[in-house]
Amino acid sequence: MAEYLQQYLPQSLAYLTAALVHAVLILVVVALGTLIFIWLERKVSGRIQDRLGPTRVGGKFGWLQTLADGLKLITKEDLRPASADSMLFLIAPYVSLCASYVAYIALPFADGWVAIHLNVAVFFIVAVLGLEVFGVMLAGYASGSKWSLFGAMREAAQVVSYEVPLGICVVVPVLIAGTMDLVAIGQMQAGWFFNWFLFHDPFTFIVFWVYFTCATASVNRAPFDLAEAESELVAGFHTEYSGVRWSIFFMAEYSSMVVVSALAAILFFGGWNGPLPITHWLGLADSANPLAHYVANLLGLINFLGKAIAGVTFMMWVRWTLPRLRIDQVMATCLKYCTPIAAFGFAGAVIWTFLFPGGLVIPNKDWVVQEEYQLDEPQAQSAASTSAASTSPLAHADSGLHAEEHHGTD
Amino acid sequence: MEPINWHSVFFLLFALVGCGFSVAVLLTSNVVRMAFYLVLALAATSGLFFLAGADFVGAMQIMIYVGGTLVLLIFGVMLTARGPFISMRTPAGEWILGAIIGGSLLVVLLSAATSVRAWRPVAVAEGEARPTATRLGMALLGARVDKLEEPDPTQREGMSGYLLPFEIVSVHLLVVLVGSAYLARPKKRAVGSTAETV
Amino acid sequence: MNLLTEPIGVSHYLIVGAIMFVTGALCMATKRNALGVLMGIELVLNGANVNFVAFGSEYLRPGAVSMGLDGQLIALFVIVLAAAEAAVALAIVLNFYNNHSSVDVDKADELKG
Amino acid sequence: MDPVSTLPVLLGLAWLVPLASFTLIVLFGPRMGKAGIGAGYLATGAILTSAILSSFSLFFVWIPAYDMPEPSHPVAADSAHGGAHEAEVHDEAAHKEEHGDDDHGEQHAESSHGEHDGGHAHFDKPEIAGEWYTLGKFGSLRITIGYYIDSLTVMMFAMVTFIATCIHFYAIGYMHDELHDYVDHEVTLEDGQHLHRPGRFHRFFQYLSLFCFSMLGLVIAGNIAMVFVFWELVGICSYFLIGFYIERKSASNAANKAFIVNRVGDFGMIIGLMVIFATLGTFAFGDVDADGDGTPEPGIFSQVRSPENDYALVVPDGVIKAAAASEIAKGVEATPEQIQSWREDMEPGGVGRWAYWLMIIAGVGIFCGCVGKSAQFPLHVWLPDAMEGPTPVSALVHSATMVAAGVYLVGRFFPFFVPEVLLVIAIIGCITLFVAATIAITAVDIKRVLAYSTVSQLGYMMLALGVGGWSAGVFHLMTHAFFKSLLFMCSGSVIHAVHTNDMTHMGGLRKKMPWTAYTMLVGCLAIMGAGVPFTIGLSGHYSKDAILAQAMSFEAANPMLGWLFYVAAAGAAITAFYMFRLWFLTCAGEPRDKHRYDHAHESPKVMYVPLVILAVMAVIVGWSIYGTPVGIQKLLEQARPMGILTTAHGALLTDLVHPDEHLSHLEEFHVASTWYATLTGLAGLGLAIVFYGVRVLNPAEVANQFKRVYKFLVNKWYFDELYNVIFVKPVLLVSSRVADFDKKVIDGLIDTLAIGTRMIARLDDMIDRYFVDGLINAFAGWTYAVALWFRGAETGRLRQYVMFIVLGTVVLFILITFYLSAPLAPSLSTLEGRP
Repeated sequence: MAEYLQQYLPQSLAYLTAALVHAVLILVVVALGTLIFIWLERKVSGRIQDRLGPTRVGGKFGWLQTLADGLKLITKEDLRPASADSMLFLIAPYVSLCASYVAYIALPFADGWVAIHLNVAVFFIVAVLGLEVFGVMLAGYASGSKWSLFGAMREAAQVVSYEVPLGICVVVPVLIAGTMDLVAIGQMQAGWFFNWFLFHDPFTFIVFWVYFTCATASVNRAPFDLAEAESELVAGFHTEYSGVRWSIFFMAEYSSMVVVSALAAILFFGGWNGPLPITHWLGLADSANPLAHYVANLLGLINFLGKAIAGVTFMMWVRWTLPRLRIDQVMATCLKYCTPIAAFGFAGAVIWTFLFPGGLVIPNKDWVVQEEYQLDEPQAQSAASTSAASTSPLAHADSGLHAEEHHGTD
Repeated sequence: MEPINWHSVFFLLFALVGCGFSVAVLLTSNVVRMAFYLVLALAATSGLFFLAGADFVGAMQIMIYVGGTLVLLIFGVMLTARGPFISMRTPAGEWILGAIIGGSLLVVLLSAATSVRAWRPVAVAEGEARPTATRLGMALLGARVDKLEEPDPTQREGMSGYLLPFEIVSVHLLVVLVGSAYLARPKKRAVGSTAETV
Repeated sequence: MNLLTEPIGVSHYLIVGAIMFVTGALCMATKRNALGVLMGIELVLNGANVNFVAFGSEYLRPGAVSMGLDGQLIALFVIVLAAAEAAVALAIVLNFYNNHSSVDVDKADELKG
Repeated sequence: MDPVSTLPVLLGLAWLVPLASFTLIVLFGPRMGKAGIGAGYLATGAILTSAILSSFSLFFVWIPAYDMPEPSHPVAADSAHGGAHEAEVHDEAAHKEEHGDDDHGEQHAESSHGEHDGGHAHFDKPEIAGEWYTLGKFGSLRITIGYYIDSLTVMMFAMVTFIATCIHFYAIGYMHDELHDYVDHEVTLEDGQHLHRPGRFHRFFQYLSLFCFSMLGLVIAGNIAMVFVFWELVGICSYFLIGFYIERKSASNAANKAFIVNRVGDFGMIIGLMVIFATLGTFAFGDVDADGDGTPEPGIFSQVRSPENDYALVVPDGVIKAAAASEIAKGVEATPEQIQSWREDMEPGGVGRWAYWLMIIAGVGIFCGCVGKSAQFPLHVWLPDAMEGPTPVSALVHSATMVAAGVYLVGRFFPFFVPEVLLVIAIIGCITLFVAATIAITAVDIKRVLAYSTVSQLGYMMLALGVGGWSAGVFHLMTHAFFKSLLFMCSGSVIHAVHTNDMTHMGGLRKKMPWTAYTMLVGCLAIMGAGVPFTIGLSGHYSKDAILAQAMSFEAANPMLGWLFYVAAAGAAITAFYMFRLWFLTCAGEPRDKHRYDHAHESPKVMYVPLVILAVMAVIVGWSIYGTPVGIQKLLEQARPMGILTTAHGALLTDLVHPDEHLSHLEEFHVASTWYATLTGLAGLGLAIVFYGVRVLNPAEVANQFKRVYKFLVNKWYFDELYNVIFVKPVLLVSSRVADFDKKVIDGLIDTLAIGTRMIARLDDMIDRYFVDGLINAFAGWTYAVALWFRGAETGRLRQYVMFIVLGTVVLFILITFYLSAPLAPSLSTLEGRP
């Protein structure tokens, strides 16, 4: 994009504009996503509980309910307890939001539609999502309330624990794909739905459920929402928050849900690739025409968002179905079940890929992991990798297309 | 006017944030704020790593350092953060002494950092960052693919990988996990009750 | 010398590393809270890491003098070991806290000469 | 007869006869009759001689020679004009003195022959001062044997010799156990047997004689140095007599205690002596012509209260000069005007103030000696323990005479005391009387009750003197001597009969030994001060009245110090209570120890006849001789030092007022105090009857109820324990340290010398061993020292270690850069050389 803009603008301005466009786009996703999902949650919970949910605001389905709520929250007084550590108290919601927001910059929404095409995107997203807990802990401590502190402590213990099985689960698709580049992983699962890693082998299928459990826990959703267990801790870490700051915590939570669902979609459900290779059939994906490619990506985006929304909806379904666990049950779930199962799945996947290199059913052999470095031909490889060089590491920000092309044609 | 070097700009940004919050860590007496500043300083450092082309190390920094170590640290802070321990004052004399000694160390380090010509900035031909993750992984498994480019054959063949250190670190981590769990265990109350918990 | 237009060299990183190192050392030397000392250690390790990464960076020192991947590998080990160190140190601190009801390192002088 | 020439001879003889007795007994004691019984007769004869000489001096020389002062009961208006009258009178007195100077060379006398002034009590005190012998002359220091005789001296002589005679007789009976081999049942030897020893009859009388000599010498002494010598002599006699049963641990301890405690007081006394001699340049009391130039040098008293100053107490020139020593050293000439201006410089830091302080120091120092001798608080602890001595000793030495010597000295030195010192005396006396009286309530040892009673009564005397009642205090000294020696001898008689000191084992003895019991009752009534108010009474009645009246007038002058009076009044009640407790416990009621009661018997005649005599004296000694105004009170007024009959004001404590003694005769004080004394005495008596006479109340119950108070009193206010902790323990500690030093260091030194000698003898063997060992040990020691030094760096403080690390880094870098850079230079250059 920056290169495109550079034709019309000075270089510095072009980069700046490109960066801003990416940032704003992601922000829109985050904000809009939150609006939609809160509305969705109300409707889903309503239906589950045999009621209608919001129906009035904004017309027939109450679809402006969230906006109204948001306006209400904005107009509410921003309270701050006297015993609070004011600086940390004010900053904590933004820390949370930043963490989940930053995760989006490495998240591809379609083939190559990614803010920063990171080589270690999976790693990066998992790492950054782990930072969200900082906001919660700071909020819990800074509120100067014991309920908040207890909530924060639970959250810290829970998130740190669940990062272990989560990490192992995430490693399984990475192991199969041979790369941590999310774009590459997504591209590998193109074609039929049985190309999805979910169906790669029985272990990945098991691992996906573990992943989803752990993801639910690490974004602090029911039945793992111990940090805000209203029956014990009033409202947990955000007991003392109100108004805008409270709503920012909500935004962070919902955007995190989207991120983990989207990650699941990319890692296990083929990302932007639909269950049927429609774009392939239409010839859009393989076309050299940029416009065709663009259309294909639009379809992929719809696919991807649909999978992410499905994941989020599934989380809501779980939330309104299962009762909350006790804290010891939460930890037991992590340490006694999730971690061993994930480790078992990991070991199984390793053995499976060793026994059946390339998997049982992978028709598109093109996407088998490439040996990046052929030991006998180092020079050529190095030359190839430098040929597509951009100007600087910063160029990652907008060299997504190039990089992806490079991999694609390889 | 020379074009702005964005690399430098972002370096300055991260460096200032990193150093600034390091100093803030030093100067704050509230331990929770210290932890928060440390998070920011380390996060900024990971930005520096990204800028230096070490994307895997940067991600690692965020993942382990910021996400793991510091969460642990804050966890510890919260466990021990009772009123009087949140901010413990250091006598002014020690501050002065520390400032003198630390200042001299800083002078020493800075003079060392700036005196070697080879370390001065050079106008490098901009090059695409090569992804490091795979190469690092190979190196950890004992294959130094990066050293294959070495013109010096002794260099090329003599460079072992990091398999042994990797294994050692793995075992070390395991031992540390067990050990810290053992160290931080609650005190046994009675002999009889342990049988039940086992 | 315009910092915004000049290229960045190893020494720039070294300066950042030095500042972080010294701040960390001072943190260890002045904080009475054991966790503050731990944070100082993290800062020191981090400062060292900055140096390692800088020495190993291909951007900053193109050519053969770079440490290459070794710098990053060492940085990796440092990070991992820092995590291990933090876990053990935290366990020690908690144990200390259990025994002394305090995290004041000045109270941990029972073995003084 | 001319008293000026005869009295020194008569009294000197009376004084020296006991010395002769002592010398003879020392030389020939054991050979005098059977088991030395002759020694008793000799000593008794000697003291009888003294008594006769003294009585003769009193009744046939002194009383006829000098007129009594007129009875004085001034009205209030009179005292207001007192000052003017006094000035007038003293002018005459000064005039008279000039006349008297010509009469005698060495002996100087002042006497007043009826120069009365309109019925006032102002008249010149008759006194005879002189010297018998000069022991030595060292510059300005003259050590002489002199005399200072006034009616007090003569009366003391008569009193001491009279009582001593009675006691000598009594002792012949009491000490008859000592005439043969004596089995001391209180001393158990190592083999479980009791101690058998030859009797010491003669030694007892030898000490008694020495004591009488010393006591009389103390009384007649003409200068303070002589007083000090005899003061110590009576002390040593007391020591001998308390420790008479030397084999008894308790007796020897008590003797040591008495002696050591007295040393404490004497230390103060020596300081006072030094101050007096250093400032006044003389020891003599009266004006004696020492250098034989015809004009007498002024003694202490006339320097302090000189006729030129109307006998008012003025800080003497000598004291002023001593205080202004630094000014004089600067060259300021001490002219009379200059001295006068110094004297008036009473600003803080001024010379006059310093001089006044010197007076206070001297006065308090002298008083310190009296505190020790008269067993005043806080040095009263020795007297009860002194009851370990034989009872005649207790009667003579530790109640009637020696302990009264302190009071006597205060009375003698009275002109010298400034009001502040008198206040100290009053307060000490008041504390003493109360403390001792309370302790006496709970004591069960009959002699200890009397001992505490003695202490308490001495406190009364001190109080009386301290509040300005010179004659009241000394009067009580006289009366007390009689009834207290009576009481002691009665108790001795009782002890003699029942062989125990414990009153709880006595009871009902009046049936067995009526003489003792009823004379004792007389003693009790006398000490209680029984009498019909304003009509007649026993001796104690008059003296106690006088003291209370004096305290009351002092209270009126100093309302802040009114507690002195109330404590004294309370003390009177307590006195009556414990005295009658004693009497009821011993003589009345049912016998509590049947065995002892059955063995009890009346004492021999030689013992109870003196009791009767003393009982009679205890009754009548307060009265005047029939048909004349002459009585002890009159004689004392005659002996009252010049110039003290004024109202004195403190110079430092400006609020302090010592009222004129005559003010106590005012109606308001006299009447009230008489009622106070009578009623408090009756109250105490009533209480004693209720508790011990008719036994309406059970004392044990009361004791149980106030257990803490009772325990406190039984333990004597914990004085002994306190002193044990404060003084005895530290001293013992220091001594044990010194002993350790002796054992270890000094002995060790000698041992080391011996070892050294041996080492030299075996040199070639040793050199090898010690050289090598020494080297190695030195090395080890050095290592150890270095390690110790390094240990200091190991502070255990984490942050300090970090500092060291950082510092070490910096230092290393500096070293490498500046000192080790040459070897490193190539590598640096290669670094730089690379692209």
